[in-house]
Amino acid sequence: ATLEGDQTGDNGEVEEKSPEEITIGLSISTLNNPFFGELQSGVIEAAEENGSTVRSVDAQDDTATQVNGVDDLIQQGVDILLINPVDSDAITPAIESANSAGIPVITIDRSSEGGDVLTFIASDNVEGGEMAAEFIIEMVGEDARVVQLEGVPGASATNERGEGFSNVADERLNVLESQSANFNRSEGLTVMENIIQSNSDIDAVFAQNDEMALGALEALESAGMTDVIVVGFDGNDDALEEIEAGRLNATVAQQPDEMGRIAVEAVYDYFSGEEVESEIAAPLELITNE
Amino acid sequence: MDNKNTAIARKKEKRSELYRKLGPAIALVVLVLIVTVMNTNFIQPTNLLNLLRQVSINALIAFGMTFVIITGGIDLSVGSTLALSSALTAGIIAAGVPALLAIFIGLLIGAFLGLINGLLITKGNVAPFIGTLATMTIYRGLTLVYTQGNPITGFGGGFAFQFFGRGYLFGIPFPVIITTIAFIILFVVLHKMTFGRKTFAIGGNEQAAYIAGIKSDRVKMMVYAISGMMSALAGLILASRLNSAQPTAGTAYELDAIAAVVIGGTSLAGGKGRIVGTLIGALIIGTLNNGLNLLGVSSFYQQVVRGVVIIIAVLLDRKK
Amino acid sequence: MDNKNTAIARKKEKRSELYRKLGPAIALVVLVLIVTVMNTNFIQPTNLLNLLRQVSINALIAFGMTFVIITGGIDLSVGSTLALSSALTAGIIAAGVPALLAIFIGLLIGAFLGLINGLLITKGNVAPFIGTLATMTIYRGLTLVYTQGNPITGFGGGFAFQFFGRGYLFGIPFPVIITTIAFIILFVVLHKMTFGRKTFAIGGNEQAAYIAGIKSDRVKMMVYAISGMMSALAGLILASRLNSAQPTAGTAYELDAIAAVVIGGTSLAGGKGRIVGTLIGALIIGTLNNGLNLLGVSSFYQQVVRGVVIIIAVLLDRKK
Amino acid sequence: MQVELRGITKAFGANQVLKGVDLKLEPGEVHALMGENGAGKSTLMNILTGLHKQDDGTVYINGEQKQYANPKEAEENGISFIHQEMITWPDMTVLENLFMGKEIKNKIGWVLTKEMKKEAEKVFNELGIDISFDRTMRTLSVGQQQLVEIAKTLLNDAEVIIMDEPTAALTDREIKLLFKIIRQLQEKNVALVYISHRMEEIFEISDRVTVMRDGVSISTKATKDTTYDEIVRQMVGRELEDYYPEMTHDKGEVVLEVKNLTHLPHYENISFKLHSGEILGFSGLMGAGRTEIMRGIFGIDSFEEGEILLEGDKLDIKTPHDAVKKGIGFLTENRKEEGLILDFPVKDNISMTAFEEFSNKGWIDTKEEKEFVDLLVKRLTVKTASIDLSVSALSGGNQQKVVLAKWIGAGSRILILDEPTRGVDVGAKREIYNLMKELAERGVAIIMVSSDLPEIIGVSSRVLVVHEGSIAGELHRDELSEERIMTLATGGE
Ligand SMILES: Nc1ncnc2c1ncn2[C@@H]1O[C@H](COP(=O)(O)OP(=O)(O)OP(=O)(O)O)[C@@H](O)[C@H]1O
Ligand SMILES: Nc1ncnc2c1ncn2[C@@H]1O[C@H](COP(=O)(O)OP(=O)(O)OP(=O)(O)O)[C@@H](O)[C@H]1O
Ligand SMILES: O[C@@H]1[C@H](O)[C@H](O)CO[C@H]1O
Ligand SMILES: [Mg+2]
Ligand SMILES: [Mg+2]
Repeated sequence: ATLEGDQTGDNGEVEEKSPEEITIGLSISTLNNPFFGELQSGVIEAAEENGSTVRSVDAQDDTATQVNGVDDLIQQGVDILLINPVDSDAITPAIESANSAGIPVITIDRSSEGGDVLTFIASDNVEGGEMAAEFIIEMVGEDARVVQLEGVPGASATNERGEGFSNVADERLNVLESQSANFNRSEGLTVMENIIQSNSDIDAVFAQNDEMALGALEALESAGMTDVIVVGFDGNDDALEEIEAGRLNATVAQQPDEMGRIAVEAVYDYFSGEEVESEIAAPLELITNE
Repeated sequence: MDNKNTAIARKKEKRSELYRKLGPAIALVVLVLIVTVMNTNFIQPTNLLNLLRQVSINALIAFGMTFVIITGGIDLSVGSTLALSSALTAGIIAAGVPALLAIFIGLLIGAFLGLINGLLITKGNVAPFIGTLATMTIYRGLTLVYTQGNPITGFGGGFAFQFFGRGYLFGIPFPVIITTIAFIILFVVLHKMTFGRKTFAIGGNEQAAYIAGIKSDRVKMMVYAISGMMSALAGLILASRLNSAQPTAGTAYELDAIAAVVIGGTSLAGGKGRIVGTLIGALIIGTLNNGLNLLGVSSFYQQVVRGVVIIIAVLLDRKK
Repeated sequence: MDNKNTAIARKKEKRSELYRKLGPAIALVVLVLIVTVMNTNFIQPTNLLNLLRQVSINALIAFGMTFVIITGGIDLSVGSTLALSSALTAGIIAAGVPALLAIFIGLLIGAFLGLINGLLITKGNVAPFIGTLATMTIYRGLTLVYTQGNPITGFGGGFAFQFFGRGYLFGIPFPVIITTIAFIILFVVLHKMTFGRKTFAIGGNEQAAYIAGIKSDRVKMMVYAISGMMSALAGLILASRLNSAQPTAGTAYELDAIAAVVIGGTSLAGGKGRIVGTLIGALIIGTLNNGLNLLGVSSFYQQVVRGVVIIIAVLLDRKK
Repeated sequence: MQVELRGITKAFGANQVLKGVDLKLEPGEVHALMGENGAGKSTLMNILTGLHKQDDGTVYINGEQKQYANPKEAEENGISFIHQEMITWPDMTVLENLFMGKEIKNKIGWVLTKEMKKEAEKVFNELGIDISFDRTMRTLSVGQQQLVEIAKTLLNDAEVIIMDEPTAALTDREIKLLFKIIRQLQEKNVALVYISHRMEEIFEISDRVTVMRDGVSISTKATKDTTYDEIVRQMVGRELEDYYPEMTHDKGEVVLEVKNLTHLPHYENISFKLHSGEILGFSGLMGAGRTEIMRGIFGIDSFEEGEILLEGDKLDIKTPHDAVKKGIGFLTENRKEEGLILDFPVKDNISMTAFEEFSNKGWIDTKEEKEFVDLLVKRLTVKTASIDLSVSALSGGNQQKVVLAKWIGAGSRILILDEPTRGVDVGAKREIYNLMKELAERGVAIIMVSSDLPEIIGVSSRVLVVHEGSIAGELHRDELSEERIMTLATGGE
């Protein structure tokens, strides 16, 4: 009787490879969210420019599907795995089985709690939450009345952005309501509509991603509450357009395609025998209409 | 004696019929009272209009689902149909087709997707559950393929398209008006026209209906087409409201729609049902969602409460 | 002529029976051949073991679902039952209960959750679809409440618990061994024991079953309990494999399980079915998922293909 | 075993079905239980066997008060019941059906198939039944299914056997076999309750007759001391003369001509002409293929060869819809599965075929509909408290009238009636014959498929006898006799 991950693969010297020889396995948490679509394009474009092959699987936001998908990639004999975990804890065994198959792993956007990871590339979500809170204070002052729209319950992005936001907001803002709209635009709309019914006096809204922010925007607009400050997270195209148009006030922009590119760079560094840092921060930027 | 007995039986039947009709309505009134007592904001006209607008999406889908369920079928593909038809419509509008024409085409797309379900079920002889389960996956996949997983936004459509989901007429949200019109039309079709009679007959005893000369395949195909069209209509309203067509829109909407139909007293076994009940069912679910938000119940508990209320509503209905 | 006719009818039946039995198996073989031709990695022993391990979760749930569907019911709550029972088990282990005992308790929790479904359906007289739809929401909500929406990790359980989902015995993944054992037991129960007979009898003609002295309520409650227990078993394997109990685990798993059952030739109308078919159905779905990944088909197209294959499999089955 | 029911009363809701019924059953007797549809015969037997519980009254077994909790318990105590609506599992095998709920098993509940087969073999041999145990019930003819049901009771070593219309679906040969078995059982001192609407059987097989009417048992007499007319009078509560109405039998033009219709293996080379105003009987053994022919004509099943002419024009019927449009109506042999929507009101059942009559461009005029249905209900004297009552609440005969009303309402000029009086009581039968007469006189062409020989002879203008899927001969009114028909039906000349 043995456990998967017990037998460790050859952990010797890295066999140097040129980009053309490398097959990258990519496991994305869900392609239904454009954010990750961009992340995937970042990886594919960077890899193709250099002649590498990418095989990608989509976990459709399900942890078990992701583990299966990673197994399938291992079966295909990929040289390296780029994993964007659905969940930081549940990905551990998959990373361990990659470890035992001797395949190096890089995680993107969300970290892994266990297993050996070459490097982790992400924006600092806690910091992003703090940035959003600071921006709101800057715009409407301390003790402003704020509503937070949370992401998918339990997702690390939800927890971390929430954590960062409360770090600042608990002391300096008046948080009226904090409800989940599942990172989803239409739920952002209805949840915001309902919150408006019992809180007509709102100064600002922090949505943990742009999709929800855009939904909330529609709700506020149809209630005639156009002067409420709305801050999103991600910096996706729709959000940037709305900022341009002056409807959305700000977004904490991540650069998913950049994350993808950085990951591919790290792959090449690794296979040419260079040292790879254990964490690489992807740039995070507050974009406003100023 | 025969006459006396049947007269009594008839009275009894009438009474239980009355309960059956009023059961869901009473549940709704009780629910409204409870929520109002706990938060008077609920009963404000603005919230009620808001509530109605929110309900309209589910109500429209559930109206179509009522027809399907009365024939003894089920349509799990409504959410995916909603997504695919609104994505395609957004694409059509972006390609420069005038909004009204595009909306019309969008509804036809929905009806066409429904027709495919109908064909699978009648000509292919596939069980409705499994046939629409398959198309649910297929239509969702096609939506993702078409949109590449990205929402379609800024496709335009001008005032006409924006008004569709976001407009007001005499102070009433336009989606509410659309839902009202759809309700009236479908009510008439189901309860006042021969088509509705045939729908019921098929659900009551398909074999007997067929032998009586009713073209059951044709009626069923129509019924699934109606369901598809209603889903498309809901999808267009949603796209207009969100100002974008979302590839993942409508996920799991089939469950809310089926719940509305069943809470409204329509039997999953077919042959028995009322579209008024479905409207009430949709209002119950909507009130619940809206009310729980208003009362600030955490979203985790909301799910528990929602499930419990569905059970209570159905149990009350059983108690004739 | 009576004899001639019945002889022909009988031959026909035998033949259609054979097709019915072999249909899914043939579909599986064809699928395997196609995938192998396109990517020979597929047929590698390591991949096949990998495939079997992937299939085990869905297969276990689908085994339980087979019983439920044979009685003419359905269990939509399996995914939520999986999540709730594994979260509670993780909690129990974290509280220091030894892993084996905790696993046992976990299975009982699953059975208990299934029993609640059974009670609603028999004593409450709620349609299975709507009853388990409600508990699906309730159990999910309770899971979220219990976990606060966070995955439970690092709960320990030592080697025993880890072995449950990640161990190997004679080179075979332990989940595959569990699934094999569960299959054998349930096969015997369904096809060789009186309990199985009763299960079929209820689905075939419930009124008649009552007259034959079968306590249909009790059998049904047992059947839903089996379904709950199988979901819990799948959940524990999953939790062990993922080294964490996820509050959102198992979402939409009911659909894959139902698809496996129906592809395997069990009728949604009840009274007819085979658990071997379900195993083959689960293998078809698993091969499809694994194969499409191996072939590098984009996930959007995968959904389309999966839906199309379900339809083809069911249509083949219809063609007697 | 001696069974006595005393003062049994039972109401379903407000429907007081039994108001004090007495019945005494002696070992070794065949006791016929007679009464109109809905008289409560089946209900009474369900009370005896524990499916229903009486409101009042007592069951005595061998002189002791006894109340069975459920049918299983009654069966275990030696009382078996062959139900009117057969209790089968169509998708399960003969063996599984035989032993349902009483499988032979070992301690852990493992089913012992070999042992069960051995037991069943014995009973099948005794009955002279030759059906494979592994066939699914669905593939058996109704008669064969009925035999399996009978075999099931013999497995129990029953001391009392209740047969509720056992012959409704049996062939003549099978009926003979059944009677032989009954005699054998009698010799073993088994008591039988025999329920049937076929009067001639009663006189052939029973020792005593009990008649029920209006919820009470009217009389119990030795069969040899009573007469056909007396039983009928007691059942319906008045004198019924002229069992079959006087028919005029005026033939009109040929309306339907069937040429060489073939659908193997069911029927081959079927040709006949149907005239307006005639009642064309179709006789034959059960399973001869008569129903199949009618289904072919009506477009339910397709046929391989042949053609159908309506008033000289070739007809192209692919579905029942086409047939209905051409003025053909089809009352099927199983009204519950194919004729009625049981949960639906009388109104909806009748109006289903005739929407054009009261609708305009798909709009239903409910007032017109009501008038339309009321008229038909009155014309056919359907006994119902209201047209809004669901048909399941009507007696069998009245249900059958609803199906007839449906086809008359559809304006059918050609009516195919398949076993129109199966399971219908004497009184209602007579009313149905009267209706047929009236329709024929108005020029409607009627085909009547029936396995009831006296009825075929009593009503038909002309009879076609079907044997093994072919027409074995045609008999005119004046040549009709049971012997002639049976000779043709069994392949003789
Ligand atoms: N379970 C039930 N619930 C309500 N009413 C019932 C039930 N069973 C029978 N009845 C009613 O009781 C009456 C007697 O029915 P029963 O079946 O005993 O008649 P029957 O004499 O056997 O008639 P038939 O000759 O048509 O078989 C009918 O009016 C019937 O509708
Ligand atoms: N469910 C069935 N499955 C298989 N064979 C059947 C079934 N029903 C009838 N048959 C067969 O089809 C043939 C024709 O039956 P059909 O019902 O047409 O005969 P029929 O002359 O109308 O007799 P009946 O008076 O019983 O209706 C018979 O040989 C019969 O055994
Ligand atoms: O960072 C991403 C994005 O914000 C997305 O919108 C939801 O998932 C998070 O992990
Ligand atoms: Mg009866
Ligand atoms: Mg027949």
